[in-house]
Amino acid sequence: MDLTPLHEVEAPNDLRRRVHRRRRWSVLAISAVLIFAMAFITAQGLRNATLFFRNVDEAVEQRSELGERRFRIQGRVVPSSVKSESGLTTFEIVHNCVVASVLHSSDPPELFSSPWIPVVLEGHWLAGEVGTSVGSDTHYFSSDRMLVKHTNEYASANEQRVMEEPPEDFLDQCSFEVPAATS
Amino acid sequence: MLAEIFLVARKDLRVERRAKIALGQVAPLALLILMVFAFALDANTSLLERGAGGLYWLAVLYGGTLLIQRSFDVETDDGNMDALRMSAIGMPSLFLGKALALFVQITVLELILGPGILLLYNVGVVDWVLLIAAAIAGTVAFSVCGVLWGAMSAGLRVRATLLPLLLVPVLAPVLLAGSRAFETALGVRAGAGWTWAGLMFVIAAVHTALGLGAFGFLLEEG
Amino acid sequence: MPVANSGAKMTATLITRVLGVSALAATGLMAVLGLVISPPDVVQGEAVRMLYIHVPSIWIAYGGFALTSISSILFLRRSRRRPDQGRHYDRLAGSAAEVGVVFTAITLITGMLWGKVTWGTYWQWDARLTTTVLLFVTYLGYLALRRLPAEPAVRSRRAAVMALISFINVPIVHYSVDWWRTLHQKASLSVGRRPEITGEMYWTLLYSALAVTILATWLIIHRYRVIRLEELRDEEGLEALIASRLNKDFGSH
Amino acid sequence: MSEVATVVAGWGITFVILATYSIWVVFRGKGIGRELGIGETEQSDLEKDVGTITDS
Repeated sequence: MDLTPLHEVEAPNDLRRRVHRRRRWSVLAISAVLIFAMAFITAQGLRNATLFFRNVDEAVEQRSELGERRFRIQGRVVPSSVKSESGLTTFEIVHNCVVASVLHSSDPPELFSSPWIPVVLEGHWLAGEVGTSVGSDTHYFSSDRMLVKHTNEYASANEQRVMEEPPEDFLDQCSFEVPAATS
Repeated sequence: MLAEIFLVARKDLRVERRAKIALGQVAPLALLILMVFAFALDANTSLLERGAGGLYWLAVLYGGTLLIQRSFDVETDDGNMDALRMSAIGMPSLFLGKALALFVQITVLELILGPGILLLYNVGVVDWVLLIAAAIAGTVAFSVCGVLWGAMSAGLRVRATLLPLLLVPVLAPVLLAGSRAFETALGVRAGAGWTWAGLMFVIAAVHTALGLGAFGFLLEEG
Repeated sequence: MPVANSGAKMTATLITRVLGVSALAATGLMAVLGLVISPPDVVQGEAVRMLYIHVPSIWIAYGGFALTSISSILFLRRSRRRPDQGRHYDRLAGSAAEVGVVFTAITLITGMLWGKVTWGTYWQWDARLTTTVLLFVTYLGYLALRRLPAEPAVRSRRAAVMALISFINVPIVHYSVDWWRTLHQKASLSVGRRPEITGEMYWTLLYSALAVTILATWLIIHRYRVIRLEELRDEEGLEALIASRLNKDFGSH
Repeated sequence: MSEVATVVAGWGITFVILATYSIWVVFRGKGIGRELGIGETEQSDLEKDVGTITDS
């Protein structure tokens, strides 16, 4: 006499399906975690690999390995250093308390005249004794293409904030004084 | 599952071996493209050397697209799709099997293009390990994306133009990463070659996961 | 008012007319606020007025693509259970994606013009610009896939899968400015960060986002109805064709 | 291009795109509706509405 309840006959199949389903989910979850981890690591690496520009401090540090290769450099324009003469503009840019001299050989965009504006320059290092606001340097940056990198800070022109001052926290940590604009 | 994958891949490769499209037509065409690039850049050696990585992957993209198209034309031509659907082969196996077959075909294409680049563009390899790793990563990404998007446009009347339109935006990051990694391997650019190779593996992994989940939806009929 | 019938004939109903009129009024007010009342920027001058179109447009585009993805998931779930179900979600996905593409195009165009006056260049291959143009092309491909001559059920299912895959790019576009060094500035507003934008400009930006949302909602509803009409037309055309075939066959016998 | 010209061009192009797209959507709906002959009886009634409300 068979006394086994009917629903138990179904059980093994049911159980297998449930186990199967759980295993499928765990496989999905594990692969998702793996993919995210890989993506994260790659993204971290890509940060350095897709260098749209080098900041001034990095460009100065890597000067010997860069040689005369073309690259983009980013820094804020020191207002008092801008001089314009027969199509050539010379000025200094600063980032992380490192200053570099620039000789730029085309018309700068309109916004270039705003004090402490961040710019991205395309060009290369050239040897030459130049004086900067913090001392003398053995190289200057020869650029022929200038992009103004405006920030996501917006302020009404009516407020007349004093923009001749360097942006907050920007030069506080530096050991030198950058002269303010003389406008 | 592994047996099924090999079964599908072997079927595709056998069809291909009989028709000899990959070796007989696509590979010579890709080599021709390498020549035309040289004409376009006026055989400027330094330009060709610097751009060799990018031009290589462009040629792979072009040849690969043709192979992907073919891989699905074979299925849809005589209603093979219905036969595959009826067979007990699971959709994930079908997806991986077709990807494996495409991987083999594109590898053959690259084995012809690679020496072509080295000889015609006069470049030398400084890092063989990176070169081979990047080539494998790129090829995996190409074949996986290829199967996914090939299925997307399979059997449609305008697939010849639709497939590249859908495929190129997806493969653009692969193309970018492959070019950068090759430039490092060929010694024309110092930089994070391994990171770029890693990016291609990530893209391949993401599309494998998507493909395993979505392939069934793409092939379902009506 | 023949409201009940006009819903099918014209694509307007009372609700969409109200919505349409308010969209018109809202965009008008947006133009006044953005072009006249809001102040010029201290650095950028008048060029800052591009902000009020450029930024809300890409928000709407993100929203449209998100709607497309959600509808696509719902469509796939519904149509898996019953093949004739879920058409509603398919139409919603299509109309939202099309509106998203229109607003992505507006973002790109205004961005290029804005870039020319502030950066000094129309285009740079930085991470934000590159990923945005890839997003645009991807969804153009999606729309192309939707328009193909094919069996509607097959086409819709493939389009839904493509919508899901394509959405991966949206967060990449948004966070590209944080993940990589770009010429493009960081996100204008983001959660957990004090907006670095003064009051009048901030409110104008938020208001513009609202106005553009109303407009986009109106557009998506209308586009949805047009897709429905197109489907009706195709079905009717098919029936007419079958009918004429049958007539001919009977005639020849 | 000056700042003002850029702003005018940007806003102008945006409004042209949005207006064109809106009009296209509305008129395509009307066109197909007419083709299908849905709500034919209200035709004249609605045609009058077009002038005043214009489905904006």
